[in-house]
Amino acid sequence: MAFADVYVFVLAAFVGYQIITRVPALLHTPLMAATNAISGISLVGSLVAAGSDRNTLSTVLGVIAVTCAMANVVGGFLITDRMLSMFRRAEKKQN
Amino acid sequence: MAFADVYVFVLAAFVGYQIITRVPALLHTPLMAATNAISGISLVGSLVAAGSDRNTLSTVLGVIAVTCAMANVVGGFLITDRMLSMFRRAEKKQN
Amino acid sequence: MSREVVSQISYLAASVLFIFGLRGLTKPDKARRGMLLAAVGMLVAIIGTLVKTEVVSYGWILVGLVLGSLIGYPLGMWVPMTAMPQRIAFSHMFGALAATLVGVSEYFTDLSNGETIGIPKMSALAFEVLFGALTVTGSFVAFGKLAEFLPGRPITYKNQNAINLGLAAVAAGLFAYVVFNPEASWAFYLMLALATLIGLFLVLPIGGADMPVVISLMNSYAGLAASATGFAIGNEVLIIAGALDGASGFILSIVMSRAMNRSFTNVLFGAFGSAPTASTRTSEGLVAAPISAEDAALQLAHARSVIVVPGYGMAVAQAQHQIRELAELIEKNGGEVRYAIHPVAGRMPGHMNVLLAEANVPYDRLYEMDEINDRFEEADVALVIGANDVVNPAARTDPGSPIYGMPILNADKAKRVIVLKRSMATGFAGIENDLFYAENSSLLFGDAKDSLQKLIGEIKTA
Amino acid sequence: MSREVVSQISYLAASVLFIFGLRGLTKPDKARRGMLLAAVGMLVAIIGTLVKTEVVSYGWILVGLVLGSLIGYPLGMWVPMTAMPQRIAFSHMFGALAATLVGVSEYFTDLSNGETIGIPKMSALAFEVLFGALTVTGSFVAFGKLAEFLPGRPITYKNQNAINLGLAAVAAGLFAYVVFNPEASWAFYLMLALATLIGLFLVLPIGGADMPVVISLMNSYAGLAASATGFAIGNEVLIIAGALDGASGFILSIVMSRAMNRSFTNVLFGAFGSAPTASTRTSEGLVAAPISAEDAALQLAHARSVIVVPGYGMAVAQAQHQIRELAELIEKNGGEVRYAIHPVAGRMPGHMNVLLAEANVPYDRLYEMDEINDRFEEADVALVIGANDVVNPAARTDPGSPIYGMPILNADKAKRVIVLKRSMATGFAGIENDLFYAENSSLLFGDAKDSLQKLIGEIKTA
Ligand SMILES: NC(=O)c1ccc[n+]([C@@H]2O[C@H](COP(=O)([O-])OP(=O)(O)OC[C@H]3O[C@@H](n4cnc5c(N)ncnc54)[C@H](OP(=O)(O)O)[C@@H]3O)[C@@H](O)[C@H]2O)c1
Ligand SMILES: NC(=O)c1ccc[n+]([C@@H]2O[C@H](COP(=O)([O-])OP(=O)(O)OC[C@H]3O[C@@H](n4cnc5c(N)ncnc54)[C@H](OP(=O)(O)O)[C@@H]3O)[C@@H](O)[C@H]2O)c1
Repeated sequence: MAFADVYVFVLAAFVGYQIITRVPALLHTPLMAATNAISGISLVGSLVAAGSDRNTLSTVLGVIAVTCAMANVVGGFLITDRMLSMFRRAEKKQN
Repeated sequence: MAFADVYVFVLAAFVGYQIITRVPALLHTPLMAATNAISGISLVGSLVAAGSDRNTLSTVLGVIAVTCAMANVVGGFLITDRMLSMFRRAEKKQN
Repeated sequence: MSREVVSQISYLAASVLFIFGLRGLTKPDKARRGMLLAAVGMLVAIIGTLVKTEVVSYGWILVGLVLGSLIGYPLGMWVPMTAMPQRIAFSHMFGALAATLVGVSEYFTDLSNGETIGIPKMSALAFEVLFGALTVTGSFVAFGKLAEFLPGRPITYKNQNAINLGLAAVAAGLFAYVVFNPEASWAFYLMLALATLIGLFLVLPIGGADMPVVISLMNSYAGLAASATGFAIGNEVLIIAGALDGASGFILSIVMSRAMNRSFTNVLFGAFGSAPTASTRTSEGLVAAPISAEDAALQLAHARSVIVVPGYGMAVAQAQHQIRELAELIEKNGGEVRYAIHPVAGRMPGHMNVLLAEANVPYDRLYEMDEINDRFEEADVALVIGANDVVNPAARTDPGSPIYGMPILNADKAKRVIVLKRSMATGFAGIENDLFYAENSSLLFGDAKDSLQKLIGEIKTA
Repeated sequence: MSREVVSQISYLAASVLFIFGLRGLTKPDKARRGMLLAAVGMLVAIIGTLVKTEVVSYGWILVGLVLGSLIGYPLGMWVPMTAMPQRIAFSHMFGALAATLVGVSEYFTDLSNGETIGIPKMSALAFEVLFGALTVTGSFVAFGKLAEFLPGRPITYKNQNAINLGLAAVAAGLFAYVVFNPEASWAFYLMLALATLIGLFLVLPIGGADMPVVISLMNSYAGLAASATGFAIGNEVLIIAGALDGASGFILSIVMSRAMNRSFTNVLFGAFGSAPTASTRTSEGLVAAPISAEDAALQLAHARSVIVVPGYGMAVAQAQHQIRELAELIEKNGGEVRYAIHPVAGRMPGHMNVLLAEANVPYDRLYEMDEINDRFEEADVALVIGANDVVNPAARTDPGSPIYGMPILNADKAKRVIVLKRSMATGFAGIENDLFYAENSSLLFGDAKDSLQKLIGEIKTA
């Protein structure tokens, strides 16, 4: 574990704080769905566990983890987009 | 050189961008002085160069670098504070 | 370029894309494009992982990816908007489970390879598994309460606090032990088991209505677990994504707790479980004025300026489409309709916004509390639809009220107030609402959807 | 805890303190406390370095620290506010020199120890020295022009662009060569020498008035050089501080170029040196109405609402104190005085704000362009003090003007406009200003400080 990773965490937390505090209340539900989708990034760990033929336990746990993470990725991005596509401005008279 | 340092740079640039774009025009001159002062952080390199008895050239260059960086630190923080101390609200009637 | 370099660059790209993606959410018209960027980032990261030299067999990976997509698709496309709270709780369970399993696999592999695990890595692994497992069961309970297959009421038992504290202390002890004795796998797995129990016991005593705060906290815990995974396996994109998720969950729970008038520490330490306190005032002697749909329709038809205040009842009744229809009728009559959205109206941050967006209400008609609170005075009618606590003037006037000090929508300042609800029942906070007895307000009883349909019918036939 | 761990923790703390410090600058009332945090961060980082095991002799270090403090103190306490632009250019020189020397020392030491320098480290070192050296001489020229010991006019010579491009190409070639052949010290030092020349040749052809943009760019280059140092010696606090400085310089140069109507690429590639284009319109046939101090004083004394528009001339005349005095007199007579600050009024971002703050004008009387532009119509008098380009209506009305499209202060919309300047000379952009010939405006000729003193005298004796 490199000490530089501590910096990465601290700086990422700053970036996160600054961005999230500026997300309007309007989009708080999509935000929750979006972070759900992004949490699927644990794929980078689970793919390795599932595919590196270390031992049976690792493969089994890895495949379950891949499944869970991928479900979050697919489901999360789809539902976020579905939600966001509903938000629209009143440009012209609605019908 | 750790690859994690690339992340550190990218994230720090993000943090910097987000903070600096929110500094009001009112404080742009103090901001310039402040970054001047902070640039004195090159002390962390020059102190090592000056004090680790590697070779004469390193020591000489190091001492010059320490001098320059320290001048920025002392001068920069002092002038920033001097400037900032002049900015004040109109709380009560001025005299 | 070596495979490892490709993978490293892909992770860097993914991190940047995630950040830009979330930044998109700061502007409604850039949000979709932003999430597209984030999705591309995810794809890049997946590809960057698959090319790694360690990854040697793709069969099982494919199984997992396909299975995950099959589960994810309905979770994305079929779940109705009204089921969002439970949907999100469910996903946190998945995310935390993935992080936990990766941690176990990493630990088990290192141990069976006879590697010595250093203190930093072991701390990260233990943290990951502890928070991951706790979040799995905690989110499961939250999901169950929200989906109503577990009882929503707080499930309490004797010595609850003592038991929880004891469990936490033992888990902390095991954590410390295993960090310094990584080969003690019994401690590791026992800690894991305790963490699942802690997750259960932490959330079971909390009422169903408090689940949104729980969900946000779980979001933040799941993020921290992901970051810990990143530390353990030395992967920066995991650290960054975890930190972003952690920040999001943390900030949302703060926003909610502030707007709900709960203290910050209250949220931080998960001690938000106490059942809402009973009302301080009673409605004795006060009489609420009912109104007929006909009269209400008359007032709305002639109003020049209407402010709609939606609340949890709108979600229960699924009345958002009828609201839009009614608004269009009022607009056709020359009136102006705006929507006042309280930050904690409903049961989830942004709940009302999503439902109204679903019903095609343009988001520039939705006003945040601070933007619209001064406009109620000029409004002819404030139409309160299934909202209660968020318009309770006791928050302004009654220092004895549990919600005193909570910022509320000033619906009571409007010239006339029409409230749509089914009964005189209280809202989430369980306290009486003087607004219903005010001189300028009248109640249209019934399910919000039904009442709105009646109003629409009246105005149309008028 | 080992010395290295102490040092690492101190660096982490310093990084966080720097970030919080700069965040303080987003709010005027938190700025001082923020800079205090940053200063503490610096102290922590210095101590964290001094405890490192590599640091074995403190004698020379002490010499450097004391000498630096002795130089820094007057730079901090004695330099007048009006000399800020040259003061800042001077400091960039110091900062870049420090970074460059550290790079050389590191390179020389590695080489003489017979270590092989890897490609990543060598790239960082080369980058550091290249940008550092360029910034040293570039800042020196900027300093000289601003302090007026070098001629402010653009110094041009034949084939200037070809020579610069040639130099840059050779330097780039050397860069590439030395990265792959780190032992080729001749290439390293030749590149260093060329970089100093490039710095000179880049800035000499630029007019003195354009120096602020140069300074900001140099700020950003110095930051990048510092980051490169951090990469070379594996120090994250350097990387972070460098990135923060780099972002600041970069953003300020963009802000300036936008407000000056220059293109972004123009700034990025340093090609902003061309002398201002000549005026497109002439003042032939137009007559400006002069006004006596007596009449102007009369108007000001009876004005209910005055907007002061300060410009570069205020800085030249050092008239800020007199402005405050006059404003107080007007306020005593019952009038209201506000200040309209254009983003590029003066010669440095925030120039006017600092000078007015120095004269004790409260900052909540200072309004940014967007805040006050709609208020000019209601103002009885717009008092333009040594400003020219920033109130030139041609930016709105004359598509042929070089400043067309630049956002300006709408001083011309005020009921009366009084302009204080010495002559009919043009401002920085070198173009005529129709405002001076407008019906509602009149000119009070003379040095701004003198004119203001006369106005003050008139109002006092009236
Ligand atoms: N948004 C969040 O993130 C969040 C999270 C946790 C807690 N909370 C809390 O939830 C509350 C939200 O306030 P709120 O004003 O939106 O809701 P509320 O105070 O919970 O009141 C909802 C009202 O809707 C009525 N209702 C229920 N079903 C209905 C239906 N089918 N038709 C018509 N009316 C119906 C209920 O009265 P009847 O039963 O008489 O119909 C009730 O009074 C706040 O106390 C907040 O602190 C919010
Ligand atoms: N702020 C920045 O960051 C920055 C950076 C680079 C460039 N610039 C440029 O600088 C310009 C700034 O505009 P500006 O309106 O502030 O200034 P300006 O357009 O340069 O005009 C200054 C005016 O002040 C008058 N003046 C000079 N000395 C005076 C004295 N002692 N007493 C009275 N009047 C005096 C001059 O006229 P007389 O000679 O007739 O007195 C001149 O017309 C813009 O074009 C901007 O793009 C700004």
